[in-house]
Amino acid sequence: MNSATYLSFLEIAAGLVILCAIVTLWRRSLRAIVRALAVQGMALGVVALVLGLHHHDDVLIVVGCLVVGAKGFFIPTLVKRVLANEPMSRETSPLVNVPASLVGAGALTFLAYGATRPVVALVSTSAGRLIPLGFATLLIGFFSMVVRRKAASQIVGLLLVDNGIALVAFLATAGVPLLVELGASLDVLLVVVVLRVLAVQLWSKFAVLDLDELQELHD
Amino acid sequence: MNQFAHFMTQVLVAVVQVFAVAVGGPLLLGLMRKVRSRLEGRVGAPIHQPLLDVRKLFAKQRMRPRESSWVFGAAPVVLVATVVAVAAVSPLATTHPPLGQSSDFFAVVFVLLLGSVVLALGALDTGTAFGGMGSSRSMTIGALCEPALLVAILAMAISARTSNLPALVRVGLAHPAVIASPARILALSSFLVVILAESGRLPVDNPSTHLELTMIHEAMVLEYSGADLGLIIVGESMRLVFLLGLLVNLLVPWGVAERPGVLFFCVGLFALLAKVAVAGVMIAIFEVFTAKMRLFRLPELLAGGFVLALLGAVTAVVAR
Amino acid sequence: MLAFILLLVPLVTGCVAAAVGWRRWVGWLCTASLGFVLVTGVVLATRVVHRPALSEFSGALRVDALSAFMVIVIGAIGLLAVCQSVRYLEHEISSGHSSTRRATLYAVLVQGFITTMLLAVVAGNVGVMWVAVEATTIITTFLVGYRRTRGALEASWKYVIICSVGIALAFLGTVLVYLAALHASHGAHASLEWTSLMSVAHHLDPGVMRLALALLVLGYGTKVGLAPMHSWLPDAHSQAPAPVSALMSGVLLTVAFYVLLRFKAIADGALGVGFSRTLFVTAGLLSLAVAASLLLSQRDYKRMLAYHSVEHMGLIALGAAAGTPLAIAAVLLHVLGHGLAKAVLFLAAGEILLVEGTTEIDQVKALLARRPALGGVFAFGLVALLGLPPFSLFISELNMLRAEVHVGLGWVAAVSLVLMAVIFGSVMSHGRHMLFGARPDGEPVHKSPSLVTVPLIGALVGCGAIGVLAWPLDSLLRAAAMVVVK
Amino acid sequence: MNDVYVVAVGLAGVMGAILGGALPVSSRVGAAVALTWVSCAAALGAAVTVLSSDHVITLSTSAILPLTGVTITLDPLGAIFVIPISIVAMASTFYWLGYAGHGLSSRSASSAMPLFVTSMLLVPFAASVATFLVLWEMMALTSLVLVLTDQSRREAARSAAQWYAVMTHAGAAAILLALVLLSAHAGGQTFSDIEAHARHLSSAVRGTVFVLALLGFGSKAGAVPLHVWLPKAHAEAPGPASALMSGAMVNLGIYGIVLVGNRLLGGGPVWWWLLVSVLGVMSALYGALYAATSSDLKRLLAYSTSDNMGLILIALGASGLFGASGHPTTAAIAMVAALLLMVNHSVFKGALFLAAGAVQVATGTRDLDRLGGLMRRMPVTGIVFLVGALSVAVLPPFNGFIGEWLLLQGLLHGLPTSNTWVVISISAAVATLALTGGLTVAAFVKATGIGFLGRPRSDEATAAHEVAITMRVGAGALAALCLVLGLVPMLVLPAIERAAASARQVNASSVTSGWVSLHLLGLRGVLAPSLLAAGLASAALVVIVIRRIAHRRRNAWPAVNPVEPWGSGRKLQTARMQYTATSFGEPLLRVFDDVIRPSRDLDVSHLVESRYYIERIAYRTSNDDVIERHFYRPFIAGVRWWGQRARSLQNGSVRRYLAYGFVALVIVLVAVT
Repeated sequence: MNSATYLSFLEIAAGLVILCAIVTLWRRSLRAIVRALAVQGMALGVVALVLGLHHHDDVLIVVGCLVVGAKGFFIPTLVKRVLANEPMSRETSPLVNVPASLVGAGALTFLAYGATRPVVALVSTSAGRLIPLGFATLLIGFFSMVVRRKAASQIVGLLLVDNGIALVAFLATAGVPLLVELGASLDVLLVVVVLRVLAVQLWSKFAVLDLDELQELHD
Repeated sequence: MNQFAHFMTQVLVAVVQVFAVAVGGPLLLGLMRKVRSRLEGRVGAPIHQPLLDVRKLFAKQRMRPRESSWVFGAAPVVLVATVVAVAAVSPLATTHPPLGQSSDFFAVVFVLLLGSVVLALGALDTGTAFGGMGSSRSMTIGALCEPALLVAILAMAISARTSNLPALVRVGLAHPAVIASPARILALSSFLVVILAESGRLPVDNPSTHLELTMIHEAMVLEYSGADLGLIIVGESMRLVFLLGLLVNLLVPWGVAERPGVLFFCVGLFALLAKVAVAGVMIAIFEVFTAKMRLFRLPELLAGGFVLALLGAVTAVVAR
Repeated sequence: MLAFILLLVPLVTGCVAAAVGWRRWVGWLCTASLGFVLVTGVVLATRVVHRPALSEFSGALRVDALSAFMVIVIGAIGLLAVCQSVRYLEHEISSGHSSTRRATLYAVLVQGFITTMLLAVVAGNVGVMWVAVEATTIITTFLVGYRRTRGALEASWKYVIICSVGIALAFLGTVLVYLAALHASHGAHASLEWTSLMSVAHHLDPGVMRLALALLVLGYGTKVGLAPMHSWLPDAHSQAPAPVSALMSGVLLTVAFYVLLRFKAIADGALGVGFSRTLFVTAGLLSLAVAASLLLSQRDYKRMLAYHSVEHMGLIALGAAAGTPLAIAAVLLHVLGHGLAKAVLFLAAGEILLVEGTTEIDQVKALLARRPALGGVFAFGLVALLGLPPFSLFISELNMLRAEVHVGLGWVAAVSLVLMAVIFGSVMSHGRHMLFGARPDGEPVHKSPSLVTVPLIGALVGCGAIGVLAWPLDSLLRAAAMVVVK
Repeated sequence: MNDVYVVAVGLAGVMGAILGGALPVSSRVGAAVALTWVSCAAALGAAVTVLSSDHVITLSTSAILPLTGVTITLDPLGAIFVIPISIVAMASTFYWLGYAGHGLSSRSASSAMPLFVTSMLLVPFAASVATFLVLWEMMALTSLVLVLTDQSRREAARSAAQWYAVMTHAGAAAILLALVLLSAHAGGQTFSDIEAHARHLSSAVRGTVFVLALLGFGSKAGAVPLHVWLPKAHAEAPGPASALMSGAMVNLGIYGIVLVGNRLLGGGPVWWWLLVSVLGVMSALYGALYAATSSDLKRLLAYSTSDNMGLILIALGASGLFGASGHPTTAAIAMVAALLLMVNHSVFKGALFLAAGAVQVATGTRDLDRLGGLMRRMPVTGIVFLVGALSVAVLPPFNGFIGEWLLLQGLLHGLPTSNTWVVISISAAVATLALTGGLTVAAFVKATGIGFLGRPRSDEATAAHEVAITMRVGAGALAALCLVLGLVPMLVLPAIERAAASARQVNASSVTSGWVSLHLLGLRGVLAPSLLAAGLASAALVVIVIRRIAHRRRNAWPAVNPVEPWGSGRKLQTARMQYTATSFGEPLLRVFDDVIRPSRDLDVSHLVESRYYIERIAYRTSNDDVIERHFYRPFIAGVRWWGQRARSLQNGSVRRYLAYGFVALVIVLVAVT
């Protein structure tokens, strides 16, 4: 793979990651959001694969395949199960409306570029220039957790945060040591499982879907 | 032997001073009443009438309220004892009284205060409304007098650099300018106000009233009878004479015995009695033309006394 | 092998519990496993206090004085909490709130919880520390939601969502540290071993390290309970079973703080102390202010204790901001003292909830008159927590403040003292409502089971003893402080 | 050998606490008292050793208190504070033997009392920041436990305890900050390190430290406006505890000011001491005013404590002012006066509080309006109270007078030699001194006269009996000491002079001499307290003899005849017709209306038939603390308001919680770039 194709593949995949993040803010249908998440997971896997192929790093190729499998298929399926409970699977009234959220996403992207200057300067490879996209994905994910009301939206938001971090990790360091990477992925997986269990219990026992109903514990 | 003689002389001086004050007190009361009567166009009782009254009272039965304690009986004794104790050691007839070195103005004032406090306690011990009323009012007045008194003493003491009483008198003799100094004038006027208030004279209290609601001092001693009442009359009048004696010796010290010797002492004694008598007459004349103030306007008078004293103290410091 | 065995024992105990199911003796076995942890901690401490760190599995597990101290903290407070779990579970089962199956789950999870915390403190690799801390989140989520009431589920949802976000940020910070280390060592043998990071600390890129440390403080700060990411804490601590609250508040928070201390040492090497000091002072003061504000009209005594944890974590952060050896030694003493006192209070609060049936401050009255032993324990626990001698929190707070003033943070010390006085006032007023007053006519004096009171009194005595006696902790504290202060 | 004293003080206290908490009710108080006595005796031994020789006891160990260690030093300044504490403690704990049966024999009280005494005794021994603060907080904590003795029965006790705890804690925080600032800037936490370096600190740091210390220690001493806890806590604490708090603990506030201001910082500029004087003037006036108008016996005594502490502060301030303007002699006299006032106050206030405790035991009330006639029913307690009252009213021949006289002499001789600011402030101080003197006299005539004389105003007072012998002995010992110190001040003056010299860090030189008459060396001032007393006694004897002779000569009446008193012709006099404490204080309340602003409430209900006939008149006045009402209450309300507002921070919404984190993240990212 020559460096030009490598870079354009990398740019497309990383661009897809942030695009999917923005799509989750844009769309109201929860199913569409989960689909975007799946695409994002696959794009992330592709980033790892491309990096692995370019650097001839077998471990990274394996990780890339795992990421495609886990983040592209398995986790979205888990999240979809949460949606199965919900008759009205739409984010009806987010705290901030869609146009404003999109503007916010733009601003966050700017912030990401600003904040990551030292990192980009340090990495100084062509892949490193894409790091701000990871940060932007993280911030958008965090933002959507703040403005969205549904349990599923929050899980998706958390996963966006996680994907953003993974993107940064791949681009900046070509992956942290394998043991840590595996542990981290396993932890994320488990968190999603835990969240799913909790969401199902909240729905089945107390019919709670909207997170704003979760305000019993307060001062 | 010489020391013994000295000691005996001192005792004698003390006894004479005390005796003079003790006899002079009731006599001064009689004198003031006489002056007053004359000015009001009456003949009035003889000057020695209070002495006769006291003699009569000593012959009468002592009674005490049913629920009172030993404090009631102790009060007149302590009252008289305090005046006796300070009269013995103060520079009344001579500037070298017994224990004159330790005859401190503050100590004298606090000893006299002990007498008033015990009398107020005795009044409360009667368990009547009048006792409490008199005690409360006299303590209020006392509380407001004390600042004026202490600051007045301080004003005089600052310029003399001591609060020793004989020394204060001697300073006046040695440097007459000190007497005319604004500090001492202001302080002594404040002292006068305090004397009038403390000894229950007009305009603070009417000594001849028998209307219960306006009484202050008389309300306190309402339950006393016999020898106790006699002691109180003597004690109160002794206190008046003593305080006036101090006042005149600080104001016009001339005549007081500066040196040891019987003659000097006799002159001093005579001068003292004459000066006190003049002061008494002046107070009596003043009282004829004065009405009693309302109780709750008294703070104004005493605050005035306090301010005078404070000004005195400040001028004393400034003029150092 | 000692560190490995240390991890293995609670793990095996958990497996045994899973295999045989809940029995009373299983409860005591679990307690014994914590006793083993405590003893091992002491043994490790004696080994490393004056000697270099123990290293096992080529540095995967590494025990220095700081780790050993944390093992002791985990062991001591874990012992207390696990032995109280026996009574808690038996009561839950007998009152029908819980089944044997769920009790088994509880026992297994608690052992797993202990194991992951131990892993976090003996791991030599900061990545493994991260994995361990994240694992504690997952395990405790189930423990927080153990009672499966609506409130418990709500608390676990908030707990897991907020902590996951926080810990994700911490992961990003770790990645950035790794990145900086890669570049500092020019690609050769870059690893996330703490010792190797420390050895290159001076060459780490300052720009990246600033970003990394900020993310780490925010991320691990979530688990520590530092404002503004503290908000899961009152909910989780008030809903969890009392022994779990004790463990979380007494140990879990400080285990996360331990990791933060390790990172702070690296960042200080790269950046100097100024930057980390700004971050820690901000977080600490913010935590104190939040705790002070929310304690004022607090109505729930378990939440009151939770906010108290926020306060103490803020104090610890301020102490760490000072960063002198004395300050860090005081911070560590505070960690132990706070852990003991807070565990005692949460366990006592659990007992109060058990017998009074409410967590509202207004509903609990005259404890000292009605339940002298329990009320006394609660009262002394509050005294300890408010930082009065003879309890160790006083001496540790004093030394933290000394260190703060010494490094020129006098205004921070002053502000924190003011906020602590406000907290003192409000806790005093809540305590007054709960503890004082007359026993209603006809109500007998209740006795509390000695199974509850004796261990709690023992812990309070321990908290007092470490506050009065310098031996044997003094040298360990100083050695531990020197690990992270250069 | 001397180390043994220190160890014995501490060990006996801890043993006493343990035994007091562990033994059964029959023996715990006895054991606690015995060990407290051991502790006191050891402390007394140490203090006397230090004061009688130039030897300073020092001891330090790093085995106690982690990270800091303990440093102990007893110098003459500390020793002079140890002595009154141990004396009051011995009397109070002996008194406690009899008081224990009246609700002071619980485990907590029996355990707290020895520890309280020991920590008070050890505070002057402390010679490092950590040691001092630990002992200081132990003292606060144990006294808090004692204030809480009656908590299950009295809401007032709970409220008092809360005020006390919070104010003390705030004060301790100020002290802590002051000492920590000093230690951080001086580079060591022992007092000797600080002393060595403190002179070279910047004046801003020194000033901050002094102000903080003044606030913290002033609050412990009950200085107005930091006094609000004092009338509550001292009034609610049970008898022996309140005597210890008012007679011993407040002294340590003074000790702290001297320690920081004079010893550690080595004196300071004029404004420091002006501040001290202003605090003193405010405390003295305010305390005296409220004492004069209060009708709760122990509250009155507590306000009087504020008053007396104010006098001591005035003396300290004067000493500092004279010292700062270069007049060592008057500065020395003022310092000696301050310490003498402190010693005297301990003795007479201890006696007064013990007597008040006895009254409370005998009648169950502290309300003066429900007392009366106790002098006949409780003669020993009555005399103790009377002696204490005369002492506090600075009347000869009791000890209060000597201190006041010395202070007046100091001011008198210091005034003419000072600059304008000093003159103005000292003049104000003198005026205050004079006014408070008068008000105090009124207050204590009221307390004694209404409380002990006249007729009983309630059934409880009618049924009162004298208290247990141990209580009488404990209180009586202090009263006797009032007289002894009033007659022979030389018993303590040499020691006080040594302490004053140590406080001012100059070589010890006498400022007074003479056993019979007290001479001020270098100045013209002499007082002969014992001769004065002898004169009074002999004069009284003569008067009594004369009165008796007059009687005997004339007739044979029975000595004194008890009769019904005069009631304006009304035959039956009831106890309700007497003046009460409220009515006694009414004229003064009226005079100081503008300061105290009492709330008066006149409620007249007329008959339905005619407005000219009155069915009932209810008249209420309350003179609750005006500073508390106008400064503390609004502050508390403000804090509460904030507490209510802040609850919305944590409103339960997980999205809001996440928003906190998000905003923090954004801020951090912006800040880092």
